[in-house]
Amino acid sequence: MSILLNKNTRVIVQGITGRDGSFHTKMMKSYGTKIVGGVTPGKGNETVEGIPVYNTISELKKDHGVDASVIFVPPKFSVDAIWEAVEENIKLIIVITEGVPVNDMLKIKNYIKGKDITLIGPNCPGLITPEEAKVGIMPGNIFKKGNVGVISRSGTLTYEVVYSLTNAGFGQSTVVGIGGDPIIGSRFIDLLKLFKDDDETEAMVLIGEIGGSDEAIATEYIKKEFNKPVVTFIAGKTAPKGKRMGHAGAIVSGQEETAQAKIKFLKDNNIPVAELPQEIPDILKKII
Amino acid sequence: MSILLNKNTRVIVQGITGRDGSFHTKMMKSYGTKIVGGVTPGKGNETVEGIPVYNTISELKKDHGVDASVIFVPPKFSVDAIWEAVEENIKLIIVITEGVPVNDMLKIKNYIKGKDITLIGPNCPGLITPEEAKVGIMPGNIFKKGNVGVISRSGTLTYEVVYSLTNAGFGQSTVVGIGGDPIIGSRFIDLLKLFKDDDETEAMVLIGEIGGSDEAIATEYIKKEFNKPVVTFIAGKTAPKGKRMGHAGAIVSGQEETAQAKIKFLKDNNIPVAELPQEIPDILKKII
Amino acid sequence: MKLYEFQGKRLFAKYQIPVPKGELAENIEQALHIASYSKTPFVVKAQVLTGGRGKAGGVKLVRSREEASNILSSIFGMDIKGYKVNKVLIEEGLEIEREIYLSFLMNRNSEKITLITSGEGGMEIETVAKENPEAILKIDIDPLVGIKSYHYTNVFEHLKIYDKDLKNQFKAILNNMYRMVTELYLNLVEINPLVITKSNKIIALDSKVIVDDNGVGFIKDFDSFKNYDDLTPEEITAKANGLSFVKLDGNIGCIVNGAGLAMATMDMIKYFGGDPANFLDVGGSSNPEKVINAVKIIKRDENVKVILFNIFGGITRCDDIASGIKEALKVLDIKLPLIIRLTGTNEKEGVQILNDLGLETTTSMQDAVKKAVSLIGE
Amino acid sequence: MKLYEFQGKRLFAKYQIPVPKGELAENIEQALHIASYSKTPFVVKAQVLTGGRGKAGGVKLVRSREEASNILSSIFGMDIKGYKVNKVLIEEGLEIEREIYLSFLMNRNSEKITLITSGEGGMEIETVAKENPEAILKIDIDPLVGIKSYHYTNVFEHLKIYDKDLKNQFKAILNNMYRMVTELYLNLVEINPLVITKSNKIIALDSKVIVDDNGVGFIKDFDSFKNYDDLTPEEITAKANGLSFVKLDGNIGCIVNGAGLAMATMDMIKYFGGDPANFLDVGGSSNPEKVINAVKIIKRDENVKVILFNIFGGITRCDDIASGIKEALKVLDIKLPLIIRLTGTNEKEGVQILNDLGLETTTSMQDAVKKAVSLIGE
Repeated sequence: MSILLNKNTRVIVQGITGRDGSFHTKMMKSYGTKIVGGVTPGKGNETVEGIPVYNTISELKKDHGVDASVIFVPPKFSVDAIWEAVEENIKLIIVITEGVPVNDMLKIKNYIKGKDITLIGPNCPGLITPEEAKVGIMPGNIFKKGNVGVISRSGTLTYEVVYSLTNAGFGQSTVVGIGGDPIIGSRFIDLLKLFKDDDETEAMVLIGEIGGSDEAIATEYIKKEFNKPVVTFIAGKTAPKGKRMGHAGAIVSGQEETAQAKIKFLKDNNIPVAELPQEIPDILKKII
Repeated sequence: MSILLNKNTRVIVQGITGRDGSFHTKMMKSYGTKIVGGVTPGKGNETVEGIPVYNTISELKKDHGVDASVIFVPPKFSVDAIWEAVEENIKLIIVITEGVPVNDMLKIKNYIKGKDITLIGPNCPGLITPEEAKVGIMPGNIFKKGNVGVISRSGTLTYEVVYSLTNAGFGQSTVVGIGGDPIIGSRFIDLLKLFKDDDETEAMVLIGEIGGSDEAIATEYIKKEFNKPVVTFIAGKTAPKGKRMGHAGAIVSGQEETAQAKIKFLKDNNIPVAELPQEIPDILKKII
Repeated sequence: MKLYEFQGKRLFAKYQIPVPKGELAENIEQALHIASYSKTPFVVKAQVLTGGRGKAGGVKLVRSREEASNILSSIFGMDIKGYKVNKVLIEEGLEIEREIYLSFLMNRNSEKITLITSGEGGMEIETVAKENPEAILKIDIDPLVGIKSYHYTNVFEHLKIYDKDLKNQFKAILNNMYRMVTELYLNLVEINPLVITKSNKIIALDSKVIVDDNGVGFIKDFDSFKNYDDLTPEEITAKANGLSFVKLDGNIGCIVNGAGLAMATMDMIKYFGGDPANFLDVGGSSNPEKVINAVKIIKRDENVKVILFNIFGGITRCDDIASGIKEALKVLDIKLPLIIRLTGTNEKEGVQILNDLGLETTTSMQDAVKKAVSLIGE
Repeated sequence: MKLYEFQGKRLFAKYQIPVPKGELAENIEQALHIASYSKTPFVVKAQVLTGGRGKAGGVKLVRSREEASNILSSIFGMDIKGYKVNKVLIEEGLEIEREIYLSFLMNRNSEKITLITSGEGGMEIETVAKENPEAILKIDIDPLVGIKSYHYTNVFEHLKIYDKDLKNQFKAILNNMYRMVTELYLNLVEINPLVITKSNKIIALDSKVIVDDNGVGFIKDFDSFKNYDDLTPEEITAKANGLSFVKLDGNIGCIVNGAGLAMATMDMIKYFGGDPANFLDVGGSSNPEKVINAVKIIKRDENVKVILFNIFGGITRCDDIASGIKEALKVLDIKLPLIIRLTGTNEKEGVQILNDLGLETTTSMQDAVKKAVSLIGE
C-alpha cells in the first residue's frame, strides 16, 4: 500500500519543457515514476526525456490515462495550470510552483471541496512513496521503503528528518511535503485521514512550523480518531512575531500561531514533540 | 420513511411576508408542516401566522434548528435567497419562485455539486409526504399516505395524476415537483436514487414532458440500477417544435427532445408509458 | 427573447467584438439613401427573426450602385418563413479568407456554459454535427471557473490557428463573448460565420443572440431591444396578459391551468381523434380577468368550434374560474359551446356558479375532452 | 507588502470608497505650504508602516494656522517604533458621529474571505476581541459566491444601521472593498475607523492594506506603490538577491538552504545555548553568487562572531555551495570562523573543494551547531 502514489500511478508533468520541469522529469523518471506525458501550450509534438509533450491535458488524455499531475509552471501561468488539471478531473494534483497568489488558491480550494480531487501544495517539494515513485523535487536517494508516514510543511527539513529516519532503520510508507503557503490544497488533517486507512503505515511523523492553525486542527483529530503513534517536530521556536520566515505561511500572526503554543497544545494532548529533528527516530523507537 | 421530508422536518420560509409566502405558510402549517420561522430582510421581529420572522437565516439559526427552507421570494431577490440558504448549509432547499435566471441557476447548481444539499426547483410546486408534511403550494387534500413515489416536471398535471392514484387506492410515499425550468436543482435521476433506498416506496411514477434529456438519463439509470416498478407519462406529444410551452424548459430543441422520442426510448427499455394520465393506476395495478 | 442580427451586432460592438461597418434601414427610402453613399460592393441583409434567409434570397451582394434599387425593392416586403422583411442591414463587403463557427450556449444537459466551434463556418451547426461531427469542438465551461487559457489553446489547436496576431484577436473575442453570456443572461450567442479576412482580421459576419426571458428584465441593455416580432398578435396579447399561449392548427380551443396539464389536454384531444387549436395556460392566479382575456384570444381564431376548460384547482380556485367564465359570458359575445371540467379547490362553489348560468360541468378530464371532440364530430 | 495609509486611500478613491479630502507632504516645506491654504481645523498624520502612531503622537489636530508650524516640526523626523517619519498626510477635519471597524481578510483558517466588523471603531480589533468579543461580527464569504445582499443585512443588523441612505452608502463600501480584495490580491483591507459624520456621510478615516506578495507583480496599480520601507537595509539587499533574510539579535550567522531547516537551525542554536544572528534561506538554487551575497549580508552585522552553514543537498548541490564559499573567500575579506555542515547531493565533491581550501566540514547538523555555539563560548 502507501497513500496516493505508487509505481503504477500514471503521472503527467505540466510545464515539462521548462528548466525545472525537464530536469525533474528526468529525475522522477529515473526514480521509477511512470511519467506518461507532459504539457506545455505551444510545444505539442516535442518530447522531453523521451516523453511526449502536448498542448493541453485534453489532448494528452486522448492518448493516455492520467492519475496525477505535477505542476512546474511559473507563477504567472500556474493558476490556469491548476484549474486545467482540476477541470480535467485529475485525481491527484501536486503544485511545486512557489508564488501562486493566495486569492486564486482560495478559489481553487473552495472549488475542490467535496470533489474527489487531492491537491498538494503549492510551494511544496511533492511526495514520494520510496522505492516506488516520486512526484516532485525530493532527492530520492535518502528515502527507504518502510512503515513510517511523514507529512511536512517544509522541504529540506523533511530531508533532514527522513535522513535520520532512514539511518535509524525507519523506512517510510509515503512522505508528503504539503507546502509552505498559507492556503494549501491538503492540510495535515486531510492526509492523516488517508494514512489512517493505510495498512502499511504504522507510525506518523508530522513536521510543522509557525503560522496558521493546521497543527492544532491535526492535534484535535489525532486525539479523537487517529489510532497510530505520532511524533511531531515544530520549527520556529526562535522566530520573531510578525516576520515572514521564508515560507509565505510561516509567520506568527497571533499567540496561538507560535511554535511554543503549538508544542504546548500537542504535549497537552499527549502527542510527543521532538526537541531536535534528529531525536525523532529515538522517540519513535520508544512508542512503536 | 419517505424521502427528504417528514413531520419532524424543521422548515423555514424565505419570503414569508409576501402574498404567496404568507398564504402558503398558513396552508403548510395547517397541513402539519413544522414551520419554525420565516425570513424577510427588514421585517425581523414581525410574525406571520404566529411564526417569527427574521432578517436573515443567520439570525434565525441562533433561535432554531433548520432542516429545510422553502423560497417564495420574487425573481429579483430569489437568487440571493437561494445563495443564502446554500451558504447557511441548509440541507433541503425548495424554490417555488418562477423566473430565476438560468445563468444564476447554472452557477448555483455547479456550486452545490458534491455538497450535501438537495435543491428542488425553481419554478416548482414543492414536495409533500402525505399526512406528514408539505413544503410548497400543492393542494394537500388530494394526497394520501401510501407506497407510490411521484416525481414530476409539472404542477397541476401532478395533481391530476395524484388524484387518479388516490382514487384508485394508491397512496403516495413522497411526491416531488422538480420544476419546469431548463436548469433545476434535482433531476429525475437525483431523486430516483433517494427513492431507491426508501423502504416505504414500492413503485414510482415519473411525469415528464418535452425538452431536455432528463427522461433519457432517468431511463438509463432505471434500466441499470433502479429495482422497483416504474410507470411514466410524457406530456407534449402535440407540442410544436421550437415553441416554449409555458414552462421555460418545455421546448423541443432537437429530435430527441420530443415526447415521441422520449416515449420510444422508455418503451425500448421496457418502462411502461401511460397514454393518458388517468391510465397510470391501471398500469400500476398490473406491474406491482 | 431572440434578437435581430443588427441588435446582436450592436451588443458585439459594445463588447469589442469586431463587426463589419454597417447601417440599419427601416424602410426603402432610408435604404436607398444609405446605398447612395456606401462603397460598393456592399451587402444587403434582411432582418428577420428566423434562419434560412440566405436561401430565401434575403441576403444579396450589391456590386454597383445601379443594382441597389432593384435588389432593395426585391428584399423589402419579402416573406421569409412567414416573417415580413421591413428592416435591412447594409454592410461593407469583406474579402474573406476563412469561415468559422463559434457559439456559447447555456447547456441544460451538461449544466455548463458550452463553447462550440467548428472550422466549417457558414453551415448550420446541426448539419455539420450530422455530416462531419469530428469537425466540431465542444468545451464545457464551469461558470464558477470561467474561461481560461487552456480553453483558448484547445480552440486554436482544433481550428489550427497558429498565427500569434490571429490568436490574440481570437482570444479577445472568446473572452468577450463569454462575458456577454454571463453578464447579459444569454441562452445563446452564436457567430456564424466568424470570418478571417484576407487582411488577417477576425470579424463577426452574423449574430444570433437569444436572451434568457428570466434575465431580460434585469439588464438595461435590452430596454430598447425588446420586441415580440417572432410572436403572433395573439401570442403578444397573451404575453401582455400573463398567459402562456401557443397557436396550433386545430379547432378545439383549450383553457387550462398549468403548462403540463395544458399539454396533456392537447395530447388527450389528439388521442381521442380531435385537434387542439392552441396551448393556453392561465397560470396559478385566480384573477377572473385572465379568463376573460383567455377567451378573447381563443375567439379570434376562426377555426375554433368549441372551447374546452380543464381546471384542476389547487392554488387556482374553481369558483374564481367560474366567476371568470360568468364575466366573460357577460362581456363577450360567446356563441361557441363551452365544455367545462372543474375539480379541486372550491369545486362545489364553482360548479354552483356555472349551474346557475345553465352550464354543465364535469369533474373528469377524459369526459370533458371526449365531449369536446364529439361536438366537433357532429 | 504593506501600503502606507495614503496609498491605501488612493486605492479607496479609485474604488469609490469615500476618503477625507487630503494631501500628502513629503517634506516640511511642502507640508507648511499645504497648511497655509488648508481650512482649519485639519489633521496631520504621520505616514509610517506600523500601528500605534496615535499614541506615539504621530496624529495631531491643527486648530489654527498658527499651530501648524510647531505641530508639523514635531511630527517630521519623529521616530515611531523604529520608523522615521518623512511623509505626512494633511486631511480635512470631520465632525464624527460614530466610529466603526470594518475589514476584509484572506482567512487561512476558514479558507474564506472574512468580513469583520464591529461597532467599536477606532480600537484595535484584537483588543475588542479580548474585551468585548460579542461586539465583533465575522462573516466568511466564499470567493466562488461573492458578497451578497444577506451579508449586507447581517452587517446592518449587527451595527444597528437602519437609515436607508446610510445603508446604501455602506453597501457600496462593502461591495467596493470586496472588489478591491479580489481584484488587487489583497491579504487584508482594513478601515479603522470607518466614520459616520454628523452630516450622515460614511468616510474611511484610515486605511490598512496588505498586498499578497505573490500578487503584487500581477497588478499595475502597485507599480508606483512598491516600497521596502518596512524592511531593514539588509532585508532589502537580501530580497533583491532572491534570499529570505530576517535579522535577529544573536551572534551566530546562519546560511541554510530551505526555510524550515533554517528555522530548525536557529532553534537548535538556541537549544544548545547559543544565539542566532539571523534567519537566512539561500533557497533551492545552486548559484554561487547567492552564497557570496548571503555572506556579505551577514558580515554587515557586527554582532556576528561565527558563520554557520547548514546545507542539506537536494536540488541544491553541495559542490555548488562549496564553490560559492570558495568564491566568497576570494572576493570578501572574511575573518570570521566558518562552520560548515554539508550533506546530500554531491557531498563528496563539495567536501573536497572545501578541504582543499583547508576548511573542515561535517555531515551532522548537531555537530555543526554545537561547534558554532562552543566557538562563541570561548
